[in-house]
Amino acid sequence: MIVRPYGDTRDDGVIQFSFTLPITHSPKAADVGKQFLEKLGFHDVAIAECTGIDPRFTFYVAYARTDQGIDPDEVKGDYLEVEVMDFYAVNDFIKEKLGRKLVVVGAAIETDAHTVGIDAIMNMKGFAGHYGLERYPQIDALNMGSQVPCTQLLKTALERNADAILVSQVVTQRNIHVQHLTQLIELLEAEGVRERFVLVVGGPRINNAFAKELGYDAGFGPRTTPLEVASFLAQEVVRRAGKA
Amino acid sequence: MIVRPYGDTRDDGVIQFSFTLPITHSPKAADVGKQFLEKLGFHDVAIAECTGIDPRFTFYVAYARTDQGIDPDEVKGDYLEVEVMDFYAVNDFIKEKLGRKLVVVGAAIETDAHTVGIDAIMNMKGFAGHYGLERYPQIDALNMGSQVPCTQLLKTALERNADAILVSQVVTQRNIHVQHLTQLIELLEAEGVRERFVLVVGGPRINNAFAKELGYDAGFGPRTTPLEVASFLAQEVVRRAGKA
Amino acid sequence: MTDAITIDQSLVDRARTAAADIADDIQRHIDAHTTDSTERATLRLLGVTGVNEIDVPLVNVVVEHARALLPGGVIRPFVDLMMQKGKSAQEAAEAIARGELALAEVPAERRAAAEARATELAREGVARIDGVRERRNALVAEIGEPLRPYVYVIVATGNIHEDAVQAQAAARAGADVIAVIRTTAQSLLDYVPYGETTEGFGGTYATQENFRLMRAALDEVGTELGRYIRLCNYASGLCMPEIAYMGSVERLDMMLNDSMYGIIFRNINMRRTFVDQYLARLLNARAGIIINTGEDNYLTTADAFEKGYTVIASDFINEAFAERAGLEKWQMGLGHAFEINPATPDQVVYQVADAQLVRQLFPEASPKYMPPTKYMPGDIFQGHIIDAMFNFTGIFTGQDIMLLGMLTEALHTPLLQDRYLSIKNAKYVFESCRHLRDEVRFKSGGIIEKRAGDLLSRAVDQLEHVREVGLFAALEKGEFADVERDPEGGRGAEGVFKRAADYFNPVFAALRDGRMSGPPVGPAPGTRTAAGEGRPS
Amino acid sequence: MTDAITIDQSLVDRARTAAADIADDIQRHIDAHTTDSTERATLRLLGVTGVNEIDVPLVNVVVEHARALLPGGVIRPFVDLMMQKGKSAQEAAEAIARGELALAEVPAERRAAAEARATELAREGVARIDGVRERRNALVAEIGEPLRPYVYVIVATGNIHEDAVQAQAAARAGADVIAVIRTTAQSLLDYVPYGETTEGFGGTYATQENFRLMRAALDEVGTELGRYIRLCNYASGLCMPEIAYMGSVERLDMMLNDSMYGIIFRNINMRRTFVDQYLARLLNARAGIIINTGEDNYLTTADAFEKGYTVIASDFINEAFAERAGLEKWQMGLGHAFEINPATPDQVVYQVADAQLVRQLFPEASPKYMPPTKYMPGDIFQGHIIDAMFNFTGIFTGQDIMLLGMLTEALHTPLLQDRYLSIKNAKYVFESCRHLRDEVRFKSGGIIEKRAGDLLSRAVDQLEHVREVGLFAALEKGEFADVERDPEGGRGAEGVFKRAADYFNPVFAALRDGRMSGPPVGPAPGTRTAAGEGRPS
Ligand code: B12
Ligand code: B12
Ligand SMILES: Cc1ncc(COP(=O)(O)O)c(C=O)c1O
Ligand SMILES: Cc1ncc(COP(=O)(O)O)c(C=O)c1O
Repeated sequence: MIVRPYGDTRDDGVIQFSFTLPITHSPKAADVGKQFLEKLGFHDVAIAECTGIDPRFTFYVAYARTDQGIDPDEVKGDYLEVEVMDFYAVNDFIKEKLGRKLVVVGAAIETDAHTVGIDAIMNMKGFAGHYGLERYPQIDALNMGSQVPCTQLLKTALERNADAILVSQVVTQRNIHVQHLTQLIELLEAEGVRERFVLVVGGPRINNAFAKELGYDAGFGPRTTPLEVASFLAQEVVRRAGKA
Repeated sequence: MIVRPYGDTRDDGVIQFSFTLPITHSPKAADVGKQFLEKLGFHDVAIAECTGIDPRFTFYVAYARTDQGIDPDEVKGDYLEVEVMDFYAVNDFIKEKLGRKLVVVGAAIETDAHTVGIDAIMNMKGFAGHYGLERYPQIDALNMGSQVPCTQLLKTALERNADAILVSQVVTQRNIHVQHLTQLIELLEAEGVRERFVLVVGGPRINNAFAKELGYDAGFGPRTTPLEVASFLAQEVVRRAGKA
Repeated sequence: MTDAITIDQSLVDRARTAAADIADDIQRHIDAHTTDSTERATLRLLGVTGVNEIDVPLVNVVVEHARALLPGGVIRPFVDLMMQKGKSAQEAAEAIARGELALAEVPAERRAAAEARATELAREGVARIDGVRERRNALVAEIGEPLRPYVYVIVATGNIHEDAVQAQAAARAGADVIAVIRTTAQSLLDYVPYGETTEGFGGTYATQENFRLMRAALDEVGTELGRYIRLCNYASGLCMPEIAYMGSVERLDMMLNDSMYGIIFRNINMRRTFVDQYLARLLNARAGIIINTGEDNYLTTADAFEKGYTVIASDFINEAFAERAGLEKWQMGLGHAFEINPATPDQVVYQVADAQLVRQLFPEASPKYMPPTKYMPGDIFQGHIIDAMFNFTGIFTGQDIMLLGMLTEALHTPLLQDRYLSIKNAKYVFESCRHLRDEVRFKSGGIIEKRAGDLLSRAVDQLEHVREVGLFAALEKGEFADVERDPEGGRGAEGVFKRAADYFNPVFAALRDGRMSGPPVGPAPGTRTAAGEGRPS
Repeated sequence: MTDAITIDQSLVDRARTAAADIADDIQRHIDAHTTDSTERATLRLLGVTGVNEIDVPLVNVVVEHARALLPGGVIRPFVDLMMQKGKSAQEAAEAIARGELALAEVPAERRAAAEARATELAREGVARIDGVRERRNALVAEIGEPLRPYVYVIVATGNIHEDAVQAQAAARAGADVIAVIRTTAQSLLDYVPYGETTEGFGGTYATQENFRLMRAALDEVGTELGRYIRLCNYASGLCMPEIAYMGSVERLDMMLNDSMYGIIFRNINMRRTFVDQYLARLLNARAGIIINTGEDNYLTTADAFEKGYTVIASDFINEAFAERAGLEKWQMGLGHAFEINPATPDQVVYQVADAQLVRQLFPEASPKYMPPTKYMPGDIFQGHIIDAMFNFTGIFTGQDIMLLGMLTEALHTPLLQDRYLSIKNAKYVFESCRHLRDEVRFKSGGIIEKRAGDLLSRAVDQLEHVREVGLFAALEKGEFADVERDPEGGRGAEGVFKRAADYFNPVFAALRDGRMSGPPVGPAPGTRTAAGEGRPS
């Protein structure tokens, strides 16, 4: 079924906008904003605010309506469905099914110095009340920290015979994260070791579909908990080991 | 010259959106929002927030880019250009050119009970540091208050032999203001007295172009000062009297 | 606040004395008059409901029909007719509407019987109200009581079913009170529309059926949330007591109900309004409803900085009227507002002074603090910030009921998402600043204490002046809200009658006798939602 | 606040004593070492600038070339060469870069002359800095000085020309300080890029030409507005003293300059950083630049509620280092931040405690208060509210420099309109709450006083512990920001040298001798913008 934005009543199509046009404010500035939104296909445009915030710029807040809708059923995507287990269940599952510790190596790669996200997933203290991977008796987790070059990450993963590699990418300006993430995939493929690892990426602008597109096995976005990651890793590594 | 929204650099076309879709939040809700904005013609959609605010509704905040632009020079409209005089100049002008007091009647018409706007223009104390029309020695101003039926307003205007009628319309839901304003015009025309008055409307959702469309002589929007109105009335009444 | 601002108690005493005298003076007028709506409300209490074939409520038909009898009160002839014809109140009213029966003066010999029966019926009507109040008490005890301040938001779609959807969403976002805004100008209708409605205009018709539908929606969501969700509407305008009655049986929890709002803002005749508000308040008092007074409105027409004292004066007057109708302190949602121009230097400091003064003058009342409206900008982002400072002022001065501001106040009645954002704003500010007021004491002789002292002494001056000239004359001179009203003018004047010597209406006494007391009590949402949740461990 | 929270003065004394001991210990290390960047900065002060054909700065080329001589200091051989060849510093450097000249140990007989000339040149270099400082004083006196707190915002387009456009717009909206964010990882570059740049990444390269361009843009808009607009950049990373030098001659007014940030957040070798920061601070001190320390960053990796005390401890350490470099109190923009999780009950109450403590511990300093970043939500409306409470806390506790939060913090570097909205938010909150702090006193024994006392006593414990183990060991154990660093590891270790017995560098003394003092003073924007404007008349 097609849905439209709901402002005050079903299907009224109301959307709120704000934007800045590089024009000097004048009596007609409001109409420039209005007609601009009309050109974009909206109607019933109400310019709530139109102020010159500088001799060169005019700022707008507006509401307008659209007749466009979208059918949510037609939106298809690769949504990660992890069966989240609890801390003890994850450990028992690894012990029982894998029969050894699961080895994980993680890092914020290349120029990215943001470690809070990967720390939240890997470090003892964890995130939002959930322990990090280091705390799991059945997981052997190494967090390599920030600005780790891909080559160094791979070297360590091979040395430790890791089951999984976790990378974090937070800075996304000019799509720098795409560049870094692709670099890692290419390196793994060049070395012929792509298939040896469950490859996971996370960050505030990451989602599973995007991660899959880039060639990763899974992607985790904002508010991920270590438990989700641990559950996924346990199940995926066991599955690959053919022991599930 | 075509201009586009300026987010961080010229022509990046960035716009901020917020809206609510009547769908249950789910892992794919963010993509529904994203694809919806793409359907509307935007690209580089970043869904900043996507939260279920109720089992039936999902709220979005997003940023996206458009390639559309607008040429401000092509936006034409009826912008009121009032030569704003000062308090003394207005009075002198009326005295000199008209040779008698300018008579004004005003009201918030029909179901509209909002009088603060018309009071700001007409009452002694005025608005934003400018005296209201009642304070002008050369203006004979009567503010009839709120919820004044059109018929009563007209009756009073005829009785007082008014030069100008000022009406205020604040409530605009379901375009009730259009209905009321049209009603007044039709009444004046039916009585054959439309041409006797300078007919002015004001309110937070009024502008000159809109007022002209409806058949008014001028429209005043938010933050109008009494001085602007007084200047306009003085000049327009004098012009009509052929004395300018 | 343990250490509040120092207030001159002698001024407070003078204010209360003057307000009492003002109200007593008006009470003499009230006790000597009845109105169309008073009589209609009386019939409703007997059980008369419904409309005729042209949608005129039966109570209007009956009262219209009985116009000549009104000075004596409609209930005696009406009950007499019921008794004579062996009909229920509803059957009698229907028959009158069809023109089959007519009301007439009750012959002396049947008076005592009719009056006795009327008294019985009035008591039965009041017992129904009591039943509803008991039900509220039971539900609150069972479902749970929100923390103070109550988060109060409006819905205003015009369609009661959409309203219900939005009200539930608001409750889930954290609202404790839902007010259904009325359609524009319902105040001026001299009847209460009937049945479920879906076509309001800037609000939804207040009808008994709409009350019922919304009540059910809120009970449902309140149970889900473990927090009793209160419902509010408007016992205001030309049908004040009738709507109060409907609220009392449909379990509304709050009612906008001001002794002077209709006069000032709706140009309703003042002789009419004062009489109407009295019965409305008796009903609210009985039903355990919290009234909200409308002083905030003054500051939309008068300047909040200069005329802040009129709010204080009016709060004392509303308190005095409320006491006379038997409302308990906790039922007094005295109004005040955050309306000083945000461009004023130290605006928040002044607002804290004003709000703190109200809090201290009416310590046991449930002040209702109204958000910024007049100076809300089209820039919704900035509006949201001004609302945050309102929320801050509310929690910092310990207000009980916070009507939340909306970032789109200058534009439209709230969208679903506006309400969500506004509740989130308030919840954050309340929880993050909850105990700040316990942490500080106000400096004596500072801006705050001076401003508060100034407001109070001006309010006393005004009250003493109003006592001298009389409230009618004061309203005539525009001493509240800068709006002037003619005591003989305004709408509904034709519906006021001097009571005859034998005026009879047992409803007033029935409403006073054996009234329950105290607010409903229930478990706090407590540890589960308020404490600990976000604290990093 | 006239009546502040009660603080145990003996704890404050213990903190200062411990911090002094910690700094003295490190100062011994500093005095015994030099670094690549110290030597490069020395050359810059002599006037060496520009890059070679592959864009390597000449100062890097010379220092690289002189590596073997560095323990004795580059200036003696360099000036000797200048004297021998009759060249200016720039000419000498160019010749070295072209391989035409070479540096060598100065023979004993030429030492005295070379040293005398070097001392003269150092004094001339310092005189240029003084000239710039005088120019600032004159401009502020002429153009005008903003009210406190300074409104500080960042620009970060990557293109210095767009930065200038946005900086001017920000100033017009009310910003007092513009910080140009550096391109990602410039900290880790062991050279300073040269010339005007238009292609940064999440920020704009810090180059001397970019400084100049931005300075001109801000002087222009400051004159227009009647408010001197301050410029800020980062004397941080591997080129700390060089950038400090550039700032000192291009009239930057503030510099991010922390004694430990590079170690903790950029994994720069600690033995290197401590030496570098010293010369950087001597330069900042001379130039009348306010430094901003980076304690806020700790709270992005460590928890702000639990580890709040580390900020206090670090502020004492930064203060001690600053004193050793001759920075006056007003030049110490000690860092702290509003980073407690907004879901924490009474978050703002705790933030008030933390901020008030900093204010009271460093009453003559210019604390720089950093906004919420870590917990900023994707919901920009809510983020805007959290920023408002940050603004509130800042004005309520009397901070001097407010780095404004952006509603889009969780998303992207600020858009033009984000900055505008954020400034509007802050200006409203500051003006509407300006005197609230004068109106209240904190209750003794309340949450605020307890929290502040707790932070202080833990900070003292930490400082005394650090004194015991030494700062290197403490950093090794992750005692700040929960980040552990190896004293021998990290970048730039190879650029640290033990000074030889005959190490010579007259710049240090020249920077200390005859220093001006006091902040620039100018007319307040005063009545024209601050007071009266919005007050209804
Ligand atoms: C803290 C912080 C810093 C700290 C970093 C300290 C550290 N050691 O991490 C410091 C101050 C050093 C810093 C510096 C910079 N920062 Co920064 N920083 C932030 C900030 C405030 C918070 C990030 C954070 O810690 N979030 C909390 C964590 C828990 O959330 P998270 O990262 O999303 O992680 C969760 C999920 O995404 C997921 N996840 C993340 N990684 C992974 C990995 C795996 C495997 C899995 C499974 C899951 C997972 O799980 C986590 C828990 O749920 C953000 C703004 C914000 N509020 O987001 C800006 C921000 C990220 N920074 C930004 C920038 C630009 C910078 C700089 C480049 C600025 C500059 N020019 O100097 C520098 C340089 C850094 C660099 N080279 O990378 C921008 C990025 C803009 C963009 N979209 O590209 C932001 C958005 C701020 C802004 N609005 O400008 N920053
Ligand atoms: C004050 C107020 C009231 C007061 C009115 C008191 C009074 N006597 O005026 C009270 C409380 C009674 C009230 C009631 C209602 N209100 Co009301 N009210 C407002 C409020 C808060 C401020 C309006 C105001 O006074 N602005 C200040 C003046 C100075 O500005 P202004 O009107 O724009 O006037 C300026 C210009 O427009 C111009 N101008 C205006 N008129 C004229 C005329 C001429 C001739 C000229 C030249 C210029 C001119 O000059 C003025 C000075 O610059 C607005 C919200 C807001 N912040 O705007 C809601 C608002 C207007 N109300 C609203 C509503 C829905 C109602 C009700 C219908 C609610 C209800 N269902 O009960 C009722 C019914 C009123 C009715 N029947 O009309 C909505 C309207 C939505 C819409 N766009 O349709 C608003 C926007 C609030 C909201 N967000 O829901 N309201
Ligand atoms: C006391 C009171 N009654 C009623 C109303 C509602 O207005 P009306 O029903 O007159 O449209 C208000 C609105 O603010 C009010 O404050
Ligand atoms: C003291 C200090 N220096 C420098 C920076 C800038 O970071 P970068 O290392 O990218 O230059 C910061 C950022 O917050 C800081 O606080």
